Amino acid sequence: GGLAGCGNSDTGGDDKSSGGSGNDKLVIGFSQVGAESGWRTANTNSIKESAAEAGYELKFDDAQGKQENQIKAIRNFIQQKVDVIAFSPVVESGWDTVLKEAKDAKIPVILTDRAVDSADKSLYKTFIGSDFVKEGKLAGEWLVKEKASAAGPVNIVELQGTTGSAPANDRKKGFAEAIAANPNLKVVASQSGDFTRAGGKQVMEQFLKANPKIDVLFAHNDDMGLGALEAITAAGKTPGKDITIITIDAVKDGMQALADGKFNFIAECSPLLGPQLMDLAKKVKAGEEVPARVETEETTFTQEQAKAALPNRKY
Amino acid sequence: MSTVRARAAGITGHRLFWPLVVLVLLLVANAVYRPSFLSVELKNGHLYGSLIDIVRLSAPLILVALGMSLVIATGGIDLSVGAVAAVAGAVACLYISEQPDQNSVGVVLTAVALGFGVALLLGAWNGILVAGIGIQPIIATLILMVAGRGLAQLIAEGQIITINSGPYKVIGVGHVLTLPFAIVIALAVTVLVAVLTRRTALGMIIESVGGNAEASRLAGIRSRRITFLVYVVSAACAAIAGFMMTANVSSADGNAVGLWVELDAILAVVIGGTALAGGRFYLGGTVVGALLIQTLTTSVYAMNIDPQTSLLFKAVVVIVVCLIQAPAFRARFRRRRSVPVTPVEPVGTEKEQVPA
Amino acid sequence: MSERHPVLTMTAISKIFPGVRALDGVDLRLFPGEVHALMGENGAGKSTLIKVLTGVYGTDSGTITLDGAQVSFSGPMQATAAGVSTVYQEVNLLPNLSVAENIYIGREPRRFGAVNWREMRRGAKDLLARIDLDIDVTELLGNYSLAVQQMVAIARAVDIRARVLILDEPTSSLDADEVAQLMRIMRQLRDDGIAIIFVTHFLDQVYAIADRITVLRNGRLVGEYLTSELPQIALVEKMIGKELDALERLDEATSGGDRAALESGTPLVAADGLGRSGSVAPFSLTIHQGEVVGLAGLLGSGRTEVARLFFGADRADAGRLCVDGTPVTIRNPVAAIDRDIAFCSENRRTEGLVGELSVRENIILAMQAARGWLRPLPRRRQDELVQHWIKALSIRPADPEMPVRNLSGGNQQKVLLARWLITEPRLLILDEPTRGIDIGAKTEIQRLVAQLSDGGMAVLFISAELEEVLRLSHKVAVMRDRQLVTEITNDDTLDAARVMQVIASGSSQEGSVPA
Amino acid sequence: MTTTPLAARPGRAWWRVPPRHVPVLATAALLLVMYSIGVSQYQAFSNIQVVFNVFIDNGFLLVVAVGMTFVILTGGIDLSVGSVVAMTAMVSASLLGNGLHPAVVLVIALLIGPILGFAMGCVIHFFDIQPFIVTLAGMFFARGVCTWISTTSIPITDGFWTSTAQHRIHLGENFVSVGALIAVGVVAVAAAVLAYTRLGRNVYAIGGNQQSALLMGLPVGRTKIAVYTISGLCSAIGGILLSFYTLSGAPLIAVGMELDVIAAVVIGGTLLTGGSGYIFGTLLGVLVLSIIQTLITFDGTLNSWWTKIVIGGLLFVFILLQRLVGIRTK
Ligand SMILES: Nc1ncnc2c1ncn2[C@@H]1O[C@H](COP(=O)(O)OP(=O)(O)OP(=O)(O)O)[C@@H](O)[C@H]1O
Ligand SMILES: Nc1ncnc2c1ncn2[C@@H]1O[C@H](COP(=O)(O)OP(=O)(O)OP(=O)(O)O)[C@@H](O)[C@H]1O
Ligand SMILES: [Mg+2]
Ligand SMILES: [Mg+2]
Repeated sequence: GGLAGCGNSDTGGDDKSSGGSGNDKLVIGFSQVGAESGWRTANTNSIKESAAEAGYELKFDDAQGKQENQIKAIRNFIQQKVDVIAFSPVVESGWDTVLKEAKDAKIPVILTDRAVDSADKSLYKTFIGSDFVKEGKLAGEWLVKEKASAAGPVNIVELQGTTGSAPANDRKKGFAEAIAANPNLKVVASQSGDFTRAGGKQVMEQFLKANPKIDVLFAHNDDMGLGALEAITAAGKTPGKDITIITIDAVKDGMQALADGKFNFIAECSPLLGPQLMDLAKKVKAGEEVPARVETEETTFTQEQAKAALPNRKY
Repeated sequence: MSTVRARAAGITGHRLFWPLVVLVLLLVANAVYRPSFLSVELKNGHLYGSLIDIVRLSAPLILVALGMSLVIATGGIDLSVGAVAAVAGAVACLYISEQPDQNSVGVVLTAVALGFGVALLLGAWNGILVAGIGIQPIIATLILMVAGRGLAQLIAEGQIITINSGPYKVIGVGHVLTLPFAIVIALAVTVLVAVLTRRTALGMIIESVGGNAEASRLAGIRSRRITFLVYVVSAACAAIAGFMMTANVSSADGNAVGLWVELDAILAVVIGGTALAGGRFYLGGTVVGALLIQTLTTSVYAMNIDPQTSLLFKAVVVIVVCLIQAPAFRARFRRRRSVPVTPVEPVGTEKEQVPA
Repeated sequence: MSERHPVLTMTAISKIFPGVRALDGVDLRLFPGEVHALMGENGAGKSTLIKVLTGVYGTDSGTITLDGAQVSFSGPMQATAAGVSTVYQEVNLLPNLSVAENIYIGREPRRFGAVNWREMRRGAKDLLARIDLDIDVTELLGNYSLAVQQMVAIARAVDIRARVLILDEPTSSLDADEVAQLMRIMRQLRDDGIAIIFVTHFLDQVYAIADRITVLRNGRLVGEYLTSELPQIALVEKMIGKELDALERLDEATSGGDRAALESGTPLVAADGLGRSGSVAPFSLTIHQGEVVGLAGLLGSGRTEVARLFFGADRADAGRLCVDGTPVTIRNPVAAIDRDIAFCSENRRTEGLVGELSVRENIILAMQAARGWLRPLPRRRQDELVQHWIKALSIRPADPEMPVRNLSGGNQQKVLLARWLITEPRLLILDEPTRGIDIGAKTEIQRLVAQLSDGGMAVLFISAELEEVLRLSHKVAVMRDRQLVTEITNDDTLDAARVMQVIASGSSQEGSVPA
Repeated sequence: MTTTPLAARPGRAWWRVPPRHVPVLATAALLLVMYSIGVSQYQAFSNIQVVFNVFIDNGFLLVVAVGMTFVILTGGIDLSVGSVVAMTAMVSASLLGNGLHPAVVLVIALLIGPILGFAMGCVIHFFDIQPFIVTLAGMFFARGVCTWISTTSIPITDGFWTSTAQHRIHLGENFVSVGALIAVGVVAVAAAVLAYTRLGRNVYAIGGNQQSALLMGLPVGRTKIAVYTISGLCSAIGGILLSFYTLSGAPLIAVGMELDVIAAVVIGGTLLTGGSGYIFGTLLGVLVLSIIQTLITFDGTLNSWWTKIVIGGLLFVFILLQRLVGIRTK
């Protein structure tokens, strides 16, 4: 078969596992959104490593950013009679049908990274992960505090993620809610930078030309912020001083920028869900009661904290 | 008087006239929204301004579209350019990131050579599939479009490779003689491709293959070799674009580099007047097409059009461009002009008719 | 007689293409139950007039009345619906569909609203049988030779029961037999009261069937004549617009040279058991320097295949080819061109010209290909060559930058010929080179072939017109059933009837033809 | 005198398969081979439900691919399909959210796709603009409408929608969804239209040679407009199926779907230049793509980038074999 050469050698082992729960080795089917960012890859790696450590068999599927693919993958997991299905939904809605099938097949489902909007909460056992709205809020709250003493209006520009994507929607929402506390804070321009460095840079270039006075930049992820840095430098301004920069994620490059004083604040969105997920999977399988919502710790970093955290930052 | 009229007809009849009109209109709209849009100033010896941004940012697209023009001229299509750009950029950045001295020019040159070499291999792969095995171009290049992205991510192991290399950065954001280096590269490659195709017989041969492959074969043209060649050239152009895109942000993101650039490139080529069915190609038109597309993108940012509706805005502009560019459309809105006619030799006035 | 009313009248029709006035105030009257020949040199405007009539092109001025009512068709669909059925000049059928469908598409027999395939196949078979064409109607049309396609197109048009039937050069690629079949059908239709417009460059066909002739020249009407009142010579003079004298003196120019001298020495090209399975049986044929070898045979007998094997357009899988006595492998056209072999293919539209390119580019294409892309032919030299051949073959309009697809059919053929002539080959393979060419240009080309062979060029000459083959060639090879059955030396005693006999019998006792 | 040589056509005596059917048959055979590989590698693969799932999961893709087949057969291309699918789902979701009656929503949703298709067809035909650029504009437009309606996904809670979506039609132990059945129905209808109606035959004719078709008196313009309308209709049906499938409308759903669809059609043996191909081939093409994906999910050991590389690799192997089989029988 074409697959044997590329994967690893234990594909034959599937046959054992498909017998289902009789086996002692826990089989987890995990459908990942994709590998669209370094954050996502760190997330994937964490899950893979934890599964290996725990001695579970992980069936990993990459949906390449498409909900259709995720639904297909879940169906195939059901066919393979995995013990637990976990997935990071691409979007919130539209999971009921397939989750019902999983429920009928008596396979527990764990959501990671973000929730779904099903009315029927019995379709999944638990949710583990970050809250994009909260991240936006954390960023906004810090800004409100920071600029509390500002006399005049504070001009904010926002670099959104991909238009229509969940993190972009939620981070925008959370941030907007938080800064509503101070009427001086005003978002003067908001454009999509598609979560990429190139996008962030390109948009920021135009922001800088169109708006003579920009006080704050809020980027929905580090990468766009890093791209914007270059635009700001090229325009002859000093990032972190002339323009306050707030981002979300806290990947290594972002933390470096923060430590270097180019960023001012990062709200973390931790990708390291692996250990918690394995723990939950085990409990769910054993029929133990688990909390309906397990939130990963959302830390935030200022420049000093970043300096301290940077040396043992892995991703 | 009549010569003025004729000349005006000649200008408005030119293939590039209408795309250029739309381009100018877009710029004017921007200038009205924000008068400083058109201003270009000299900052630290560099030209600075939105217009310069547009040209600089369209440089990668111009490169990709140039290669695409040649591919399309042969009646093919290359969907893999984005992936090839990503792979080339990733290879170069990976190499640089592993060197102790990232600022050495030698290192950067090696990196670029490596990336370029890999891209040529990928181009050759496409060429073999299309010209050698005879797979339909869209599918042949789709294979690499999918797998190439994977390859780019594999190289970086799914992470963004960040580098800190002055010389490499120059490719994306450097300046020569006040001009952004990217513009210079794009210009140089454009001139090179133009010279290669129009000063030699290559252009005509490509058009001939695209126009009628079997007739060309029977005329003694090695159609396959030409077909193979254009895919390699396309990959080479994509590689340079890939270096530019990665150098622009000093990092290689296997996912984002050149994402959907193939569609933009094809659009640029088509706006430029080249038919997708193959045959005649127009490099100048392609460049104008690329500039138009980038202007459109930049306008969205510069005029701060709500991202929610920006796609509708783009759709409208693209529709307008293609409508007013179409002779059939303009013909409906224009009185028929008298056409200069070459005189025919008079025939004797004898007109005979016989009874029924 | 004057109580007859024309079924169709076209008055003062003008049509202007950018830069060309293709029609200028042309009139045409067509009566029911007559065959009306539309005559004129290449580019005179015949096809354009027809396309204006059927609505392919809009007119710039003029009126068309059909049955007394003024009409203006928006396209062939309307024209067909109004009873005007047309076979256009280039075969315009669909190579990707079956023969049966090509005949019936647009008016498929239906049952319960669905296309009735069985009925369609049966109908097509019957219809083709009426014109003596026995082919597999389920096969894709594109797999058949141009001549078969032409016959299918005719069958389609004839079967559409129309009041006006237009045939634009239907006979240019047909053999004598097929022409006879076509004539028979035309007479039948005429007797049924159908009006037929017939375009051809073969004068004898005109005199055999046409009742009336309209002559065009340079887009203008010269006049309308009754065939019976217009002698051939007068017709030709009206077409070309000047007195003719040179035309008939061709024979002297040909078949000159000394046979013995020709055959001495090693042949320039020799096929030795060359063949390709499923295409032509292995054959042997030698061509000497300065020799014109004619290929005779019926439609589909494999003449084109032989030519393609010589040129490497198809790969031979048996036998070998020797050039100058040394065996060579010719796998592709490039290899053949390297050996100074040139091949002017019969289907100019699909295998000859690149429609989008200009006349100039099409003419220099083969020469440029041989030089390689790195050594472009200097523009000055290109213009010289192109100008020379435009003049020599009187290609019109004489605009080298005109896209070749805008040229009239005959002029396109001349461009193709020019492409190969400028490469100065040693062996020139001509597959139907005079297809669709007017008499003036045809004699010009024939003279040219004779001249070239006198100058030492070897020519393999294929033509549906046996007379032409006989007039030009030193030796005639006869094909039958995809086999080369015999070779006949062309001396003064050989005539068309004789060759037909060989073709028909397939026997080679004719080897005893006096040598 | 009869011309016997024309009848003599060697090489087709025992081998009764017409050469033009060979590519499709080769594709079918290769598909079977792939399926057997799956079965031999993974036990659960042999469940019949896996096959049914292919139809359940790819119903909308199949329907859209059917529409695309019409367009490609005429030598055109329709890049707008993915966006029209998303737009249809979005419009349905938002209208249902506003409390409109499902029947009305269904009608509206099924109308907008064909209307857009019709408009694009008209522009392509009357103004003689390349389909690529027109449908690309259509793609931007439809996607723009999606984000304009909402940037967030809209769940569908309507009773009719949810019950149709979750209804399982049992066949023995296994089941198919309503969507899958609709898809199969569309395939059957389309195949019949292509083979047995004048419209269908005209589609092939235009793809063979548009100029010739025009001169033969075929309704070229009407047919061209019709195929884009059909493609729009199929996209609309696909959009409805997708809204059943996901019970929501999301602005970014089906991004890049046009490429999958084109790939499926072309893998199924249809020539991108038009004039040759079958609906059955398209069905096979969709199956090939989905089997490749199923194989990869069943394997479950590939990480993200290897997934892409392996998809590309399998695609390559498949196309190569298909091509080689095709050449051999030529
Ligand atoms: N589409 C076109 N665009 C421009 N010029 C054209 C076009 N079609 C025909 N012409 C020109 O119109 C003139 C008449 O062409 P037409 O095809 O009617 O000639 P014809 O009498 O049929 O000649 P032939 O015997 O060679 O077929 C020619 O000069 C030709 O070049
Ligand atoms: N009976 C037939 N069935 C299928 N294809 C045929 C048949 N006869 C001829 N052909 C095809 O037609 C093409 C040309 O045939 P061929 O070489 O026999 O023509 P020819 O002898 O040059 O005659 P002409 O050119 O006068 O038609 C070939 O590609 C051949 O495959
Ligand atoms: Mg003509
Ligand atoms: Mg022939």
